[in-house]
Amino acid sequence: MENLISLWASSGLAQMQSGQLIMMLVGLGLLFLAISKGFEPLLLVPIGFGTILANIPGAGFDAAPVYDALGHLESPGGLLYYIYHAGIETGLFPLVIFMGVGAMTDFGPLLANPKTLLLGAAAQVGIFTTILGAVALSHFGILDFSIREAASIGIIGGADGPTAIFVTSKLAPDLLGAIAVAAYSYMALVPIIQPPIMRALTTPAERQIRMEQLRPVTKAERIVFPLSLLVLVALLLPDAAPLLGMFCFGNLMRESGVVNRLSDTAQNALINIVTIFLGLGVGSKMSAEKFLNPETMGILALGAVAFCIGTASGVLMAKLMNSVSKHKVNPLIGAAGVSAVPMAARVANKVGLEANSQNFLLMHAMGPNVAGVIGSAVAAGVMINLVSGM
Amino acid sequence: MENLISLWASSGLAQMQSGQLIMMLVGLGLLFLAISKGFEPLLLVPIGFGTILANIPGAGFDAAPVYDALGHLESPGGLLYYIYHAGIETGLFPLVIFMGVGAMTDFGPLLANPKTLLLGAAAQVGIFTTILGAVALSHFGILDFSIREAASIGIIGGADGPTAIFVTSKLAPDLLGAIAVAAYSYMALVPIIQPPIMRALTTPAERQIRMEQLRPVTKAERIVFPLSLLVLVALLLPDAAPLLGMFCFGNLMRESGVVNRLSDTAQNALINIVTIFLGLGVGSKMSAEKFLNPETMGILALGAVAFCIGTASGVLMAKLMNSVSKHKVNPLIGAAGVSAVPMAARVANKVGLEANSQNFLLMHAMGPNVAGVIGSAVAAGVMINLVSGM
Amino acid sequence: MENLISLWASSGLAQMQSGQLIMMLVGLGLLFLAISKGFEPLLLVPIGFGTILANIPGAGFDAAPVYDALGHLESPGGLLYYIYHAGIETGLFPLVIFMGVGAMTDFGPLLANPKTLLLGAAAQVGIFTTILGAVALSHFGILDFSIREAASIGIIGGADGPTAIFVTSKLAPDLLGAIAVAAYSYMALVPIIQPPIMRALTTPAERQIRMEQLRPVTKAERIVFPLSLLVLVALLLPDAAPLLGMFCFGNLMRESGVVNRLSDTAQNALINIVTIFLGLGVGSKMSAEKFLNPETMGILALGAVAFCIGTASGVLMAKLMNSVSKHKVNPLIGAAGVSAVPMAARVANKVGLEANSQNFLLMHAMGPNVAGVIGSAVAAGVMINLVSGM
Amino acid sequence: MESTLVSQGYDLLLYGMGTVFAFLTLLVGITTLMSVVVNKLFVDVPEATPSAVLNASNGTAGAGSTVEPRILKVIQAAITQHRSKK
Amino acid sequence: MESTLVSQGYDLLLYGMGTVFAFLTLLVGITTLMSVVVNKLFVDVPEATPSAVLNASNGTAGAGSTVEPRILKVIQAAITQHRSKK
Amino acid sequence: MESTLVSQGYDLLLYGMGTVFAFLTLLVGITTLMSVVVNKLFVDVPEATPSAVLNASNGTAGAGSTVEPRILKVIQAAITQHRSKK
Ligand code: NA
Ligand code: NA
Ligand code: NA
Repeated sequence: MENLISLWASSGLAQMQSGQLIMMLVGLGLLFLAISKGFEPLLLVPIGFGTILANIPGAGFDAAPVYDALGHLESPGGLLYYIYHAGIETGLFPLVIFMGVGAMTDFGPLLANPKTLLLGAAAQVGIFTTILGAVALSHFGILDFSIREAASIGIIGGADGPTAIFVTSKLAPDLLGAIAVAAYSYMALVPIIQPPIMRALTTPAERQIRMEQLRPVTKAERIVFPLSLLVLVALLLPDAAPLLGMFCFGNLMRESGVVNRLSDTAQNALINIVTIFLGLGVGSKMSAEKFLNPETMGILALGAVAFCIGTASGVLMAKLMNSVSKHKVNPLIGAAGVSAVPMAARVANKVGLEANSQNFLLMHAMGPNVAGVIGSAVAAGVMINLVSGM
Repeated sequence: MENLISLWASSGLAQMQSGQLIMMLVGLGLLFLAISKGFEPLLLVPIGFGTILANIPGAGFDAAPVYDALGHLESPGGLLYYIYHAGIETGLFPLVIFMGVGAMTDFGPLLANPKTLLLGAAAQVGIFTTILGAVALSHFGILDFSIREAASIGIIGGADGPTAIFVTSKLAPDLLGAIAVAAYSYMALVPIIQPPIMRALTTPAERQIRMEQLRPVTKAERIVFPLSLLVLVALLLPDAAPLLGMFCFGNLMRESGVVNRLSDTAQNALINIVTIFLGLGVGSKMSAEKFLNPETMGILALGAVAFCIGTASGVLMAKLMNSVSKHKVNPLIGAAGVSAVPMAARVANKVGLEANSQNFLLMHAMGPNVAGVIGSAVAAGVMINLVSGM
Repeated sequence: MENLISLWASSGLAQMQSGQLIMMLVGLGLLFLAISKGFEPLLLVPIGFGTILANIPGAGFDAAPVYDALGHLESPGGLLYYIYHAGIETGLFPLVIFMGVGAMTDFGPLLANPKTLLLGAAAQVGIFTTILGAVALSHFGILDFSIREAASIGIIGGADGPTAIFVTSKLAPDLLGAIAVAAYSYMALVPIIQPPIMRALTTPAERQIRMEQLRPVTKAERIVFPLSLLVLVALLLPDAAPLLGMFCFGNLMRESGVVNRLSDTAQNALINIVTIFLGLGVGSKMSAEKFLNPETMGILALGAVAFCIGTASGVLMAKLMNSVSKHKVNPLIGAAGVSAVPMAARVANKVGLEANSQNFLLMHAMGPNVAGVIGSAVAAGVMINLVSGM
Repeated sequence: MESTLVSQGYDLLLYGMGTVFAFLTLLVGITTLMSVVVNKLFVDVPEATPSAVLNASNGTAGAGSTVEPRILKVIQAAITQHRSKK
Repeated sequence: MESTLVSQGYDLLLYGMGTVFAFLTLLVGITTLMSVVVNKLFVDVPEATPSAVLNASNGTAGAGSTVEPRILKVIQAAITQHRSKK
Repeated sequence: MESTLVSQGYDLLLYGMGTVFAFLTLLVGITTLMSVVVNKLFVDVPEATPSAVLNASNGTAGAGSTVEPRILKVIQAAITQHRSKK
């Protein structure tokens, strides 16, 4: 009978708190978005599942290990505890993912037209104006964000998952769940968020601008570029070196052509393994007390604003460039500067085709698209440096 | 000369104890069974090799690292030490393997005929009667098992390697070597152990029962099933959530169809890496003092009993179901309820074909076969909960 | 304004020390050798890149984590810190690589002609005479090496990267960068270093010696060989057991034919992942104070000497064997005894073809080539044992 | 305490087996219900079960199944090209 | 300290956006210069950009690109052999 | 203690090289013996050595060797089918 009571007392139903139940529904909701709506499933499936696991009362996925006085293990920790502390708190998982992303990235279009880097810079305006928004909400007492939290919210506008997770795990780990969910959800919503803004800020004539075909890029340029970027980062912005260093490392493995074994593994087995665990680990931060509060609503709202401003400033920057240069760019590709690789570039292509069914912008949009990755990694470095000193 | 003495003194021959020598022969024996007889080689090759490595006198595979007073590493630990403490003591390796097994599992036949879940439940009788046997041996002073040890021995009857390792590493880590070896050996012996029991408990007419063709199962059912199972576990049996949660996660990655990259990695690179290390780590527990004792003989004997009882109760449950339902099942598929996927299902098919060469039972036996995995994970959860409170 | 100062103060340019700048150039030089000259790129690309990363001032790749008094993480460590301490200091990475190398090694040619093992033994003379050289430099006050450092320098002559890293991480971790760079560079220079020595020590008639075709080797021999080697190591030389044990384990997985999944993963995903991290981790030891000193010059010079002596003693041993045996071996294959698999075997083949365009030595040279791997692992075990007791 | 040990064993048998049966019986019901509900909500093309299961029972299927369609396409192209050259 | 918070926000906007623009503008210059210098130093066959980019935009390209050349070679051999048998 | 250092070096040379030679000479004997015994016990089809070695000398052989037999089989089937259609 005691055993029956023990079994019942340890059952989920007996221990379930309403917050946990709601968070499990949130997890199911994320899985629905990922599987049924195709929202960035590679991350949202593990995050959603991790959310459910972390909120099962009594399952101990998030439990810390217990040691006795002599340092022997009395009871082991939970899976999500180990994943979070080994891979996310240390920053290792986002860095390994960045290496893999570097190994998948083709800088060819960027090298053929380097001035599109400026579009990737402009789109980061979204990050910083969003910080101002978060600070303002705090100033007027509507919500309560510290400057570290505001900076982490802003990075959602970088439209780059690993960067957002890296920054947030350093500046505001309690917000990790909300910020990761916002970042990946809005990246998935790029085809819905961006087109109206792009159309509103451009004339049909601008949308029909044809760009000259990209020049071919040599192998030597492709090899020297990640090294040049690395040296520039090392000299000027060491705070961005972890992210951009690993990114350049991955890209050098790809382009050097002499370590294809390693490049293939970085792009496949390794990034897949880390993605599974990163997603589960983020899920472990999706607890009711950290997610079910007005601040999360604020984060979601501010994240949407960040994407909109980033898109707009990319487009406007392209128009500004056209006003001073004789080599015209189609302003639609400015929207790809938010990154969200390769979704935003595809959106630019699609909106371009609507205006003129012969105007293929995909290759041209890949330049600002990858520039946006560099831009947000630079922004991340600056913010970590400045905020840590504030 | 001193050096010559030092070299001789550090040689294996000078330090070898008889127990270590015997354990190295045990390791060679496991390798022989794995390579020459095909006994579950994926696990028994690493376990056998790990057994030899762990018993090389003076090689330090099992040595703990030594730190000085300031916390600096003075001498690093051995490979098997790190593997055991990082992956097995924490439970991480069995959970990652369960994720991979989930990604390899097809619940289609189970979904087409859900009542075969009951066969997977019945076969777990083997687990619990074996516990009773171990307790009885202890009661009569023949061997000496605590209740934690008895529960770990019982789980051999679950016919599921990672589950057995997970439970034993929590309840009775000293028995890990013997129990893992017994579990995998008997899984390999299923084609020898099961058929006589199956024939003894069924009539030729029963063995010839033809089952209706399985209905096709939709993709939506396949996706919703792991989530339903997860929710049920979360509500009722959180102690089974680590194992079943990771199992359902792997299966959802498989069936969702949107994260094939991750599912492929979980089924291949990741599970293979972890399998190598899990096997070596289990081998590190195969020391003479823990393996060469009468208890090991008892464990091997009780494990065989567990398999036999499990097989018998699966078959008898099928006959019971036939006596109350008009949809007859072939009682041979009840034997597949012990799990040992997919070996036990193939055995059911083979014995079925002996009775009637046109009666293909493989698909029908896959239902109880995967149900047995769920059944033993549930049993594992209950036991960990109850035994921890005893 | 303060922020501007903070940004400038934290920039690489403001913090850069001349040593770091030079080390970054060293890193770029290694990348140039690896990518443009094809010097062992699988290791030198990660080592070169790791060198640059470790020397970026202010980037913290090498920073230790900081914990507060309660043991909570205040600031996480850098990527290279974690890699070095988890994988290199513990010896885990070289061991996992050795397992993968074992899974890629074909002992067939060695089994067909076991006496070529003696060539692999002779070539290790290079290791031990180099130790004497290092000790002599120290004795005459030219450079300053302890016996532990001298032993680590000698192992460069083993022409086997993971063995060199394993020994050095145990005996002289501060020299790890210089020794790893020397080992891999000279392995890449084998086609330049070896041929003149080979030609100088042989007559044209000797270089034209035709060897009898190798007998076919059975599967059973291939399976039993790694086990025999393991048992011999266990009985006689447990200090060599970590390296040779993992090597034999990999080879057994390959040859047993029953665990192809595991063997494939050990040869591909797993060894690639570990190679990336091993290289980066070695790079973390490439700091100015440890690399930019006269000792490094000494290490590079002694390493070259070690390769030369190893090559010569392999060739001379072959000539000695010819003087006592009626089965003649072509003395060129003695040079392959240094290991540097498979480069040295190809060099032997090439020099042989120069002497006689019909004399294919590749298969014959593979025997001493893999024997050299065993030889240097044995030498590593002896040295670790003897030096630790000195 | 041997009697306690035996009674602990009986307790495990009783509550353990009870839970296993209760849980899996409940799962039979939930699964049946789930299938009905899901198949009403989503009208969906059923997959061919047998080949999928054969796949699952074969440990190395993962790699194979990703490679083969690509290979088949390449071969198709090669044959078409070959035929057109004649 | 709310005013401080707001001023911190402005500082981030100012210095952050300034650094991002300064860095990427500099990178435009460096990249352009690099391309000129590198292409003078190495005379090199340019690669076809479009297919490479398509590859990059496709997550699973990695595996594919390593397998295909080998497959094509095998097929080529098979066809040659087949033709020679006729 | 420099003299000690030199003598340590000599000791390493002597005992080290001695052990290496002793161990590998013993291994020559053991291997030869093993081959004789094993080949008496198991009568076994020998494998073609050369191709296996070529494989080993090529770093990326692992993947290749698992893919090629499957590819060859598919191609064989494709060619047979193609031929039968004519
Ligand atoms: Na961005
Ligand atoms: Na079971
Ligand atoms: Na060697």
